[in-house]
Amino acid sequence: MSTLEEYRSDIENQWCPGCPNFGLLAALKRALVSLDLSPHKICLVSGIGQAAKLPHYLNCNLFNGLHGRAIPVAIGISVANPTLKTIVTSGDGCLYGEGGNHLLHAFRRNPDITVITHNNRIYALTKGQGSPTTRRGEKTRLQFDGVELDPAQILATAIVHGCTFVARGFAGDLGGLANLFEEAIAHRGLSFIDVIQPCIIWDRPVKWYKERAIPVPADHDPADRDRAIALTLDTGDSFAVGILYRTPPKRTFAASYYDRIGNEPLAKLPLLDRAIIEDRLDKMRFDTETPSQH
Amino acid sequence: MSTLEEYRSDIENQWCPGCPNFGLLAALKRALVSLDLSPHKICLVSGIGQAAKLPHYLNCNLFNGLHGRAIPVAIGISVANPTLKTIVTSGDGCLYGEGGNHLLHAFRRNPDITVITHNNRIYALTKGQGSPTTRRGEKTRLQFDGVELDPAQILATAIVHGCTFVARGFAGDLGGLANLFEEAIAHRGLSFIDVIQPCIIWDRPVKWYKERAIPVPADHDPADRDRAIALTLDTGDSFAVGILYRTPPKRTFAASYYDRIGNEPLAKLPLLDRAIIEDRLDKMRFDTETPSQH
Amino acid sequence: MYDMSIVIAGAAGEGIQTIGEALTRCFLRHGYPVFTYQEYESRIRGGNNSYRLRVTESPMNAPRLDADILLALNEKAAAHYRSLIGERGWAITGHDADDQQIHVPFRRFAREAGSILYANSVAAGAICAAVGVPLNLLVHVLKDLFGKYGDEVVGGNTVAARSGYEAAQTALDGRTVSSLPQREAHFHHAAAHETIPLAAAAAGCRFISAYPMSPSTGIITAFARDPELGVFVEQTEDEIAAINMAIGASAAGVRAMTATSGGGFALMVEAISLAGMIETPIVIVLSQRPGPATGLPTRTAQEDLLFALHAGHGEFPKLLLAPSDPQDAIYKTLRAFSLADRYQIPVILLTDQFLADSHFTLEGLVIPQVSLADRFADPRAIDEYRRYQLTEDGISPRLYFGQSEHLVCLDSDEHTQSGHITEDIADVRPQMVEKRLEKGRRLKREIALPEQADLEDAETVLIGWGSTRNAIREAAAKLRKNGDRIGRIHFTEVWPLPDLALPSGKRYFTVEGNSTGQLAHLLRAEYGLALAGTIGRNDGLPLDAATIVKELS
Amino acid sequence: MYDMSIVIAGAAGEGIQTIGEALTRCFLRHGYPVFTYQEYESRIRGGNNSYRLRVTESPMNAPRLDADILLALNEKAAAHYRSLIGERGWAITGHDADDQQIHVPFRRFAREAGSILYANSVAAGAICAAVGVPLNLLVHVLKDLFGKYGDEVVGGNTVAARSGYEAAQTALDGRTVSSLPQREAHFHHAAAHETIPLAAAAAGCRFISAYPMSPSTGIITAFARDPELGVFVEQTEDEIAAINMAIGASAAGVRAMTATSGGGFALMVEAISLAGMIETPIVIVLSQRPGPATGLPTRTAQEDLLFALHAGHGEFPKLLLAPSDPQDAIYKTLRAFSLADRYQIPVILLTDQFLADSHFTLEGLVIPQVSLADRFADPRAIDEYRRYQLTEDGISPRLYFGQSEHLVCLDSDEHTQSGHITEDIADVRPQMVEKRLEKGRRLKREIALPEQADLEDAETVLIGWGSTRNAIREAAAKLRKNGDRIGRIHFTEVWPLPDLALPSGKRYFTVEGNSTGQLAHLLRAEYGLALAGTIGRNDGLPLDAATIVKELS
Ligand SMILES: Cc1ncc(C[n+]2csc(CCOP(=O)(O)OP(=O)(O)O)c2C)c(N)n1
Ligand SMILES: Cc1ncc(C[n+]2csc(CCOP(=O)(O)OP(=O)(O)O)c2C)c(N)n1
Ligand code: SF4
Ligand code: SF4
Ligand SMILES: [Mg+2]
Ligand SMILES: [Mg+2]
Repeated sequence: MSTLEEYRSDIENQWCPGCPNFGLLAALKRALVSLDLSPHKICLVSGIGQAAKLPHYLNCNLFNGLHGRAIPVAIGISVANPTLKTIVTSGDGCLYGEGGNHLLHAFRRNPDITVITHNNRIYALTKGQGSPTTRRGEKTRLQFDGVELDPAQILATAIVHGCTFVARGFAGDLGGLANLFEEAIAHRGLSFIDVIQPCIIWDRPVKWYKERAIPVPADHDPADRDRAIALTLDTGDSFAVGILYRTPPKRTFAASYYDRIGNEPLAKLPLLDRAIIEDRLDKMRFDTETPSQH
Repeated sequence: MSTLEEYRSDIENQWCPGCPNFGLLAALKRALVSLDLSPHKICLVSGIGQAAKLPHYLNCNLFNGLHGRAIPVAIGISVANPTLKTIVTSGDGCLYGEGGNHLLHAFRRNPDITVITHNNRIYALTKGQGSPTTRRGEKTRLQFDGVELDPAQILATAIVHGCTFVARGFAGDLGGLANLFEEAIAHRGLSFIDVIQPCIIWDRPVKWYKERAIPVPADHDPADRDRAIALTLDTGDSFAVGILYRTPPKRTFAASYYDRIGNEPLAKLPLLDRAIIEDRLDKMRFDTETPSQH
Repeated sequence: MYDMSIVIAGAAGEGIQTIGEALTRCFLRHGYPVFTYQEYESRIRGGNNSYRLRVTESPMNAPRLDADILLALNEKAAAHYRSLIGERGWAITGHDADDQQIHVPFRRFAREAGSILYANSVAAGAICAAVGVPLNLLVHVLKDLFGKYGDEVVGGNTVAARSGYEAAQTALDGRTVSSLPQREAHFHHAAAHETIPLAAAAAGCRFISAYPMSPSTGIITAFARDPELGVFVEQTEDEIAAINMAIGASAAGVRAMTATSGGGFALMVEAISLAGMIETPIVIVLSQRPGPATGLPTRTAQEDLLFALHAGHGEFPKLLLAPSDPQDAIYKTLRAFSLADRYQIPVILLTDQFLADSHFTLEGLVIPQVSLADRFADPRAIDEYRRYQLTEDGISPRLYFGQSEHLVCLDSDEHTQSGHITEDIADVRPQMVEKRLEKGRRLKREIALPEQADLEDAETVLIGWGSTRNAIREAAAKLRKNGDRIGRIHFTEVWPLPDLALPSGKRYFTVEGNSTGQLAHLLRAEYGLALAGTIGRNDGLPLDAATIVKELS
Repeated sequence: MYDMSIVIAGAAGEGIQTIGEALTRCFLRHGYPVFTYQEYESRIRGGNNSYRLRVTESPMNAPRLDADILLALNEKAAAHYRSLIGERGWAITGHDADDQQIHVPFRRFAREAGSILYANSVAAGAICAAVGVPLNLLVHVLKDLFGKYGDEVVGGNTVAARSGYEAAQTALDGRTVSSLPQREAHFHHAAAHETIPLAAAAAGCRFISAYPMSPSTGIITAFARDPELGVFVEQTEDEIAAINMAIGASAAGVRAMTATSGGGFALMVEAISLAGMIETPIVIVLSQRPGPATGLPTRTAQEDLLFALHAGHGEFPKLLLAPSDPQDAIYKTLRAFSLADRYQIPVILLTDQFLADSHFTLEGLVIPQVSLADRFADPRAIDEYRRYQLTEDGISPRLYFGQSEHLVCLDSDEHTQSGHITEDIADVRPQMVEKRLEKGRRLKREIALPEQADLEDAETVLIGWGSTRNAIREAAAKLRKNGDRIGRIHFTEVWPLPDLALPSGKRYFTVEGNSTGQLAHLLRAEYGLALAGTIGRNDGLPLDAATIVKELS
């Protein structure tokens, strides 16, 4: 039995007191425990940003890599060791800005990873510039007269790319978020959760979001693509929280490779059969040949 | 009056004889002439690939830059000189693979450019690897057992990001394509056309596509987002050709900057008023101050 | 000689910056040059940050890493920075006092003055008392700073400042740490990342696209904050877009730039090679911080000299400038735009967190007049235009997209004179390689000699580059005072290196904010110079005179 | 000494490769070493491409750029390559003949044999006649190559070959250009980009992620084409993903690699710094081509030595290996994986288009046995695991994600021994910098000395690196024959450079496929070596002995 205690980390937390990131962290731990996963069976992967510090704050394997590059790293890890649960937690700037291309193509690949975006609609660590999800018109510490771009619609992009688990969470709702995480992590293939995580320093207050975080309508059929897309679209004034789109798991990335080599972490594979090497070397060999005369 | 003759280039064409790229080139020239644009009023921007060689084959300003980077270059050009028609022509690998992130965020920016993808579903110049639009299962010179990813859905991604002109063309239909180009280039803001351009070396024959390129249904309302998305989705077996999605032009990128400085190419602006510089220097100046005693 | 080091220490969000700025203004208005340096962690709240003021009689503009006075806003800060005051300094804290500490209850006094928000003014008041800056000067400065928030706020801060001032006076029992008569003076006070945007705007720059990254973010922010500078500002999706967009804008004729730090610069490397190939000017600010990878994002270093120098595949000329202070940063910015245009090449301005965040006191700050004449060829004088026309100096007449009816063709492949892709390796390729390299040779002749001081009698020569100039100068002066025969060479134009004959028979050391001696490597390769060693630093703090002196002893 | 250079020239799509391969097999099976080099344009159909065979008595494995026999498949090719045959050579064409040309109507004979597709066999037959290779050997080889298409195809090709053979014989009037007795021999024939994947698979590499880019694409393709090698292959969306994915896989314990060329490598630079920081092994093949930017995508160069060396912000050790031939490429690949693991660093294997596409004849090709023991620490022997534990040699015990219950923490920020982000600049940062640099110092001691030949009596020494070895060796031998006292030094491990004392009093030249003398720069910086000059090449063709000899005269 995995316990919350196992996941406790004694690394000093660098987040601001009161930040909803703490709620997200707590929900994630709760989900991991609830799934009875031990710390050494999971690997957290992040980029750079406030959000991306999360892996340091729970006891687990972690890869805190470059800004924007969590996704390919996570794919590499999950292919190399499919027995790990590989989970990406990073910021909206990291995953949708610098790393946008990787996420787009990850939807196509469908690796068996969970992607959690701390969407605070801001570049927090670099002190308050607009992020790809900042609302048009919002003033920031770089867009002083307001952002002049439309926000990115990554949830909808996930859906049109056939991602089989697409959800929106709210960091102010620990219980609901923990449930979402649990379902996402248990889901086979890429599961994607954009978590509204208000930044209490650079963004609006949590309360503003709380009032606008509305559960997905009870009658929503998660396989209804058009409705799901409509629910993802960020009008700026209310956010459907819950599982927006879900279809049965499909073939995951690298499946055909594993069909060939068996389901082992690659590091445990023995060296390639020497006969294969020798055979290939022989194919590069040419001896004198005197063809029979005819 | 602009003429086809003006656009004739005497650079040796490096495409394969019979490639539908020639049709695309002819359609583009026809559209430019039909819009009565002179060569020096347009700038063609491309990346690297077979498609990306196009700008050399008509007489125009051109920026043949890096693989994947046509979009930001085109945005820079169009901001710096809004009197030019800036048109991107590049391959599916270039625009959706290496350059995917730029296109995603270009949809958000809505610069006044036209983006034309030569979608041959293959990396042609590097000799036949799968591209982001290669169908699942298709065998290539790198995916010998067939591509194991789902194709990217960039047209749908454009629509969910509110791109106001989204079309699919077919390089085998010169007339139709020329019309699409004409409408796209005339459209204000980002207009996006994915052109099915079969590669007769690495892909299926033109005929295969010709049979499957079906005009958009006559009753399709281009403002109907759900229907448009459904039409974009590449089932691999038939392709809706025509304007899939179109809404009234919205505010273009950099508009508020031009509201401030006037509608001139930036290169023609005079030097900044020296008084502003001196004022800012003065703000950095501190003289001794003896506050009056009170 | 008066030389006072004040360190204001606290957590992020506690407002050490406000205190630092208020005090800085007090000293400046009192007639004394102040050099300020900021050291902070990569977080938004909490941690150990410091704002350091060094007040001297004449401008020193170099850091001292020890403190005469430490103002600690919380207990953690007091403990963390306590060692800075050594045996001679004083600490002012809100907590327990010992022999070396003065106790001033910041928060209590602030609340008494009306709001906990006034605590910083209490602290500022206490420091003024300690260093002998008159209270009414502080009051005046607070009015300057808080006037926009209304009378109540100004009043509250004033009361708070007074109580801090008086409490410190009492605790000090009438002594000040050092008393300071007012002097007549006119100073400019600025950081290089403030002067660079201004100089760029003055140079006709109208376009910056960048992606936020410490310590470069201040540059794009300065443009965005001041729309009157008339510069189009775009935050891009990544650094690759940033530089390609700026290059696009430059190709369309406008002076354009970008700014970033190591990791972001790494992503720009391919496009630097592009600029080299298509011969399109571009100015890139590379603001260094300690690496590798994310490293120490908010600290300083000089670790990217050789990286910047060799950035980009293939061979093409580039210019590397490394300004030494905010005025030099102005000169170098103008030079960057001018030489980028003249040679149609990428130019890299190397700064660092130290230069980004340190405010220097300068006796006058000037931005020379710029001319945009001759940036482009005259299209009317051209018959058939060829963007890469072969010329003696390798520099082709430049036109921009849409300038005239002449068509401009830029190509990242090897290209003909007209800018079209070519496979002619027998003739065109060697000509084009030679053309590009010839520009580099000409450029080399334009490069200024490094600053050379006291070389005649020197036994030991300290060679530095970029932001370390004043620290090395201070160290050399100190050593000279001790009778050591020290000379100095300082490079602010670091590539290409000019022809230079260095006297033999001396012990040469480089002094650099890195561990491997990158300038040393370059001097060996370019001048065949035999070096006695490198004085390096790798902890993320700036090089200071004391450290240099110690390392040399 | 027998030394025959045959150039098969034609447009892309005309099948020069098929002819080249058939002839190569004929010569090998006849007992003669063949060196082949391919030169082609960046297009899919048309243009001027050539496939060059050099047949010698003993393996030379270096290019000759002139031709004894030119086979031109079309008129454009005949005109373009005509100068290669000089006054002594022969051309075989399908068109008009003059004194130096033999006319063989490829297409007509092919049609007569049943299909235009057999034209290449007509051409191959003509060459066999010209060089005295028996027709039945060619017929045998054609059966080898076309057997899989069935009897009809084999038959058609045979008829075609015979008609080409006979026509050439007639035209030559009984003479052959040089007759060639069969010899007993056993050769291996391979290109470095074929041996590298094989060696990587033998070394336990199980993961390659890459993005197509000439001339590196052959490497990922070789893995994909041969699933039995057991390597997971992924074509990524871009090069940034490629290297980060491979680093992720490596962190999860598997030997992983990527391959690219200059522009793609530029995009990987940030992640190279990442690998340096998180101390995770990664092997990167950088296959060079002429730059800058897109440059000449299908040609060869050695322009990226200094770029690769300084790739990445911040300071960290890396290893650069530059193999000289397909066998050396095997050794270097094994060494790359082994040292990447031992020192937990990024390793760059520098190849180029010449090495990628040239097939060498080798008397035996071996892949030594590899051991994967000691790649990781034993988790059972560890109590509390710290990924970056400080040790004397800087190398920390390595575990991978999921290897045991020990948690593995990798961090791109400066980190503690446990792998957690730190702001401790007083102690941890300097320790970690020192730890990383110490690994570099240890690594330096492992580096092999360069190959050194004939240095004792040499007046002039040619220094090269990587793929130019055999051309330089051939040039040196030629010059020695003329009485010149030439020595040679050749580096295939190019960074770090080993301690080396180079005898003074000699004229040192570097010989490099670039224009600026990049190795020369490095030798000056590292050895203080005074150089007499650099023999460079920048037209995208490989360095050949004749050029080197000419440049030295
Ligand atoms: C290549 C690169 N570019 C820029 C940065 C600077 N940077 C660090 S964090 C950050 C933004 C983080 O925003 P987000 O991902 O939304 O995380 P948050 O801090 O908001 O949680 C940026 C731009 C970097 N570290 N690396
Ligand atoms: C950074 C970089 N990576 C890889 C390449 C190699 N490359 C050149 S063209 C090409 C693919 C082109 O495919 P696409 O854009 O679809 O154009 P097509 O040739 O199919 O028209 C690639 C990968 C490159 N030039 N630069
Ligand atoms: S800056 Fe914002 S997102 Fe970051 S920890 Fe503070 S409140 Fe949370
Ligand atoms: S390779 Fe394909 S896309 Fe390229 S020119 Fe040839 S047919 Fe057209
Ligand atoms: Mg964020
Ligand atoms: Mg394509």
